Amino acid sequence: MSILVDNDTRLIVQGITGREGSFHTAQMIEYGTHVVGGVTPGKGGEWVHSKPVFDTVQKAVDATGANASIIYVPAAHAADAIYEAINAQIGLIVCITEGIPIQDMMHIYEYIQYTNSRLIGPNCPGLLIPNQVKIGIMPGYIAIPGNVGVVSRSGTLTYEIVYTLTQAGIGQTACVGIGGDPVIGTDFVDVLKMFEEDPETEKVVMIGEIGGRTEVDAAEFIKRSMTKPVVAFIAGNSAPAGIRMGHAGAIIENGTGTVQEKIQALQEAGVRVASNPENIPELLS
Amino acid sequence: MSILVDNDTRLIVQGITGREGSFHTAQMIEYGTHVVGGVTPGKGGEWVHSKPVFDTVQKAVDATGANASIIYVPAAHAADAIYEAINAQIGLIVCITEGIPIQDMMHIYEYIQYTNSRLIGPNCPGLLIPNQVKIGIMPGYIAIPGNVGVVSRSGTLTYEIVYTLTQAGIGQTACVGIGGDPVIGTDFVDVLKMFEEDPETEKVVMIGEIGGRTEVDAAEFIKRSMTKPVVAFIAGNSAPAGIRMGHAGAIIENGTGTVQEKIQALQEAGVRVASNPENIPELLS
Amino acid sequence: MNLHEYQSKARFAEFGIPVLPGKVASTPQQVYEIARELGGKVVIKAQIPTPNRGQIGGILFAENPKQAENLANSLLGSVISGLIIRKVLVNPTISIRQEIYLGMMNDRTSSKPMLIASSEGGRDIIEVARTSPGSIFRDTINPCIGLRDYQVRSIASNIDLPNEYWKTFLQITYSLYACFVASDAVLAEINPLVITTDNRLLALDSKLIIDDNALYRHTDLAEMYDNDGESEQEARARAAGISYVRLEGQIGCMANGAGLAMTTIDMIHLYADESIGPANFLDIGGGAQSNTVATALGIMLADPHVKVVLLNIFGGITRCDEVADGILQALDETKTTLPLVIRLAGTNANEARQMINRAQLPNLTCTASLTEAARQAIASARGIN
Amino acid sequence: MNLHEYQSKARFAEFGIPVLPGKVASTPQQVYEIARELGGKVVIKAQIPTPNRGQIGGILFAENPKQAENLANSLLGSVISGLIIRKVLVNPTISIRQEIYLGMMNDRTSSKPMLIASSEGGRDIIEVARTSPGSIFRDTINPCIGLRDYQVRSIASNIDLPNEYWKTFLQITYSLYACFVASDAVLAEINPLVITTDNRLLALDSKLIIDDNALYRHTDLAEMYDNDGESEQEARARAAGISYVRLEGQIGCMANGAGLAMTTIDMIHLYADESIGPANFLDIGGGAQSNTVATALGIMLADPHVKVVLLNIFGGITRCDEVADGILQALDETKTTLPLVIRLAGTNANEARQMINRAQLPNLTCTASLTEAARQAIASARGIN
Repeated sequence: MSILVDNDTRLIVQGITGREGSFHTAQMIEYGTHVVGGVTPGKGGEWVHSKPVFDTVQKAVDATGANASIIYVPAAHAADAIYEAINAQIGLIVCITEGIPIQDMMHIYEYIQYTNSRLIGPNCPGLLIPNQVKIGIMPGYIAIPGNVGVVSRSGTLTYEIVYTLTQAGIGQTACVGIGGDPVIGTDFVDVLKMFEEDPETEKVVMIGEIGGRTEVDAAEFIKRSMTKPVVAFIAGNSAPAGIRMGHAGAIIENGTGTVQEKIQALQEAGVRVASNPENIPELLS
Repeated sequence: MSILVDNDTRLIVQGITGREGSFHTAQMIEYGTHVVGGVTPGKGGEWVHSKPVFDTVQKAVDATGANASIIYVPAAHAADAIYEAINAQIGLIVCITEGIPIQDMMHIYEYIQYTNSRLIGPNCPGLLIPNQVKIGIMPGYIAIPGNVGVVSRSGTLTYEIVYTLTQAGIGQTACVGIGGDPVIGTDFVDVLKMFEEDPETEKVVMIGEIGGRTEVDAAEFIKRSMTKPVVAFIAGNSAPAGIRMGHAGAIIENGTGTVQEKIQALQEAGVRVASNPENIPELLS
Repeated sequence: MNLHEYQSKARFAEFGIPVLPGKVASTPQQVYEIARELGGKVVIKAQIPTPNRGQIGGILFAENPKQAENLANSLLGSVISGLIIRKVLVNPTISIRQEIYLGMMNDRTSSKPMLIASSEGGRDIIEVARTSPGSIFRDTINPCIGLRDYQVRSIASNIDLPNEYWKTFLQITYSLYACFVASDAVLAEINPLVITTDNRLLALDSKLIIDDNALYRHTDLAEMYDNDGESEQEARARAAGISYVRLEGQIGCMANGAGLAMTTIDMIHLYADESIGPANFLDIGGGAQSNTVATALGIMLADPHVKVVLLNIFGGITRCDEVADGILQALDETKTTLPLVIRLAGTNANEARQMINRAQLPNLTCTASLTEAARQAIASARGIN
Repeated sequence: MNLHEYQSKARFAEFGIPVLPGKVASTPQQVYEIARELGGKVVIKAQIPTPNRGQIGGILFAENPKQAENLANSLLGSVISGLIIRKVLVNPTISIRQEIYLGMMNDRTSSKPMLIASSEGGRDIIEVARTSPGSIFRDTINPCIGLRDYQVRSIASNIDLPNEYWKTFLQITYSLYACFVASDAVLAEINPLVITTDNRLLALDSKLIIDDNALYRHTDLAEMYDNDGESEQEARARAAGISYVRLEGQIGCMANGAGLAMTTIDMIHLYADESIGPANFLDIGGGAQSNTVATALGIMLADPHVKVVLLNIFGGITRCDEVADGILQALDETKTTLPLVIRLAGTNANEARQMINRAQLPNLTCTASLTEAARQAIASARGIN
């Protein structure tokens, strides 16, 4: 079953009793995700949407055999929630939370390298395997099954593009939002590698932004190691230098990270780059 | 060439311009060790015993191709010296320095796990491959080449026992002092594993002490995985509980770590345990 | 969040970095007094977050308190790089032997803090990186271990700092790192760090940018926020948690999510000629309620340059009906007659479109696609121009 | 280095751990005054580093200041567990609902700090570990990351701490960890941490042991060192950097290196009957100079129980000739006639033996092996007995 998840994926929701956690738990269950429980410290013993709530991730893992977690806890506690999931040996951790201080994330980034956990996010919409599994907040109806893998730094722009594909009759193997923060657990190259190895994925759509050099790294990887065609869109073509556009990640730093630089690197790697996201379906054919 | 070192081992001396560093550099060179240079911050450009001195380990590595380091710097700066060696990708780091705070060592212990460096010590006499290489402070003449591997937590007691072997005509493949502190980079099991795999080593002598449970772990390893005969001596049989005997490591904590417990575990693993170190040669035959 | 130089300086001093005994002033009279206290000869530095202030008239030298007062009088209230100068820092003059650059920032490539130093201090480091990249040395800091002595010594050796300054340089670098970490900074910069002719190391300029996401745990720093130079609309946006940046064009743009908001602007640039452009970047964020939408629309409509409004919402966490509710609310309040092009997709988009159609407002157009929305907004703007 | 309870308590309070408002006293009169200040009813606690002070008369309760003074009068100067009581801590009495154990120590197995808690506080944790191990919960702390909330909550949940105390428990545990780290402690212990009948969490006992190796960077803590109960010889040894522990026997033992020193003692136990034993453990350390050797010998000879001296030196960093020099120096000073059995091997052993032979002292015997040396010393001791 596509990348990152399989039929054995058993998900817990950290922050399940919160407003967002509870709402999206219902959405994920409805979509077919195997949610086995949730965690809210001090609320162990309660039930949310017929799923048991535990005080700690370890207790949830012990009781449910969970191997994946999604985090909806507020920014001030999100780093702690990630550590808790890592140390309970959760293999896949998706962190939706926006606004985690960068120093906290740098610590986590360093630490998680030496564990068997993979972090998606933070500040991301999570992932969606059309008609099968949803771990995150992407609206389910925007996607249909197919053979295009989608990976994106953006949130709603991802929905926009996935929906464009769907409306053009182009289905997806998986849609992965890696998050727009300067420090994230999983980057373009990680997901591109998965798509390259995934037998169901035939083509890939990559959605980038101004700031940082992760799209340039992706271009290098594509040039070196990818056999499947990639179509890209990079947002922020007209953003003035140095202006911070909402995302902590979307800053043009020290003259690098411009959209032009990224587009050039991608084109040199053989990637078709769309100037309008609504043109992506054409470029895929 | 035995364990831990080979013909390509190129050693630098951190703290080469100090009293101890300079003295033992001469001794090591005399013994045949391939010393390629030294490091003392701010003294780059000087020469000690015809070896170049550098400001940083990285510069020493760049200039000399060093892949091993021995550290003689004072306790307050030793942790920093270890990090510097690790981050310059030194493969074998031997730290002689005594008195490094345990919290510093716990940080290093955690960090070094995820690198390709091996730390021997701190607070150890280093290692000796008889008639070939000396990285440390063991008096060279106490050892002769042979087929017994010696590993020890102690300092002078190691000399005592190695000398006893030598006087009895029993030579050694390698003598390794792992250090007596509560947190050390390389423990009994690590070295026993090397001796087990080393084709030249036929028998092993292990020298332990009261405190901690590293000898019990060693016993478990020997029982499970060692085919070569092991003879042991454990110092501190008559030490009163709770009394700290010089070493930070030699404390009987919470009722564990007694010599009796260790001897029992070792005997159950088939190890011959000497009550007098001068009897070890008999037990080896 | 950018701190002013005088605020950064105070923070640096707290962490043990040697700084000059200057003071901040907001009136010429204060400048006179401070100059007198400092012995007469002073440097007056405009407190605005712009590099190379020296070259653009933001740093002035006075021989005596009276001259200082006069210079301050011309500086205070004037505009440099589009920023009004409301405060100046008054420092004693010193005699300089060498200028060094010393900075700490978060490096995105390694996801680690990075120590940066150059023997060529006193200029914008981006400029130095362009003109003499070989003078710049960097080392990443493992956040689990922190800065280590050897890293500082290595940098000191690389920038050819004479041996006798290493010890002080070590202390200053540690202080800078401690300040960086304790302040949740994204940048901490001493430029220049000078060697004086009497052989002291001294931070002559101080710059500290704090991670906005971490301000919740630094109330002392958050209180230093100075909305000098912030427009009323920017202040309103900040208070409502809306990302808002003024641009040069006529089309007010609003979207949910930074990527989508940037793309919306990109679409205008893609399909418009040079005479038409976005009037702003505006991201209402995820899960915005109707009142946030109303506030956002109000902010845009208050901008007299805005001739057309383009709303691009893709519902996810954000519900389109909430957005429609906010739009109608704002239109009801402002009674605007400007053309509004609305593109709604995703969660509850149908309900939203029905609400808007029901309101029967002649200046509202709903479109299905982003391309169509952008083209429609451009056409409207062109019609008005 | 062990801190006294009152010192640990002050340190805990600095880090925000809630403690009782008691004070330390060294005279009954002071106890009276403190008891009056505290309202009359008090607990008097002997300041000695012994577990279970309550069971062995080290903690006494007084109904009023006069009784407190009388109890203090009997306690101060008395001996418990071989330790003279020179100070007492006077605390107000409180009403307790539950006693918890909370500790932080360095775990050798994981090489990490370990958080330990038990619902059964107030007793020696080693005893609790024996009698109800199921009540004890542990978690190791990654030193690169530090203590995390979830670890504390997990422990709180495991020891069945009611929910309403979690927040305070979290704060206290963080304070304890911060104190542990900032103090370079090897143990930081609150036993008991109590829940009072008026629903507060309060540290009733405080214990802090500092890593001797780290004292160089904690001059404030090093200054707290109290040599109460330390003998003159122990103080001399400490000052000279010599490890010295008094034991019960007659054979003064000295060696270089802890392992060798322990082995020397072990040899005496191995070959002697119960009537003969080592008088001390003494390690002169590595690379000792002659004056250290002389001091060490002087310390041993000052002990009237010592009838024979056994020196076992294996030269490595330590040079045997330096040792011989120190021996001759000490013998010259003390003019002792006690039998000395000397075993020298390793670096410069020949030179050393020549020096000793040249001195022609009748009470000195040199032996080649450790076994021989031990047997010789035992024989001498038996002859004297």
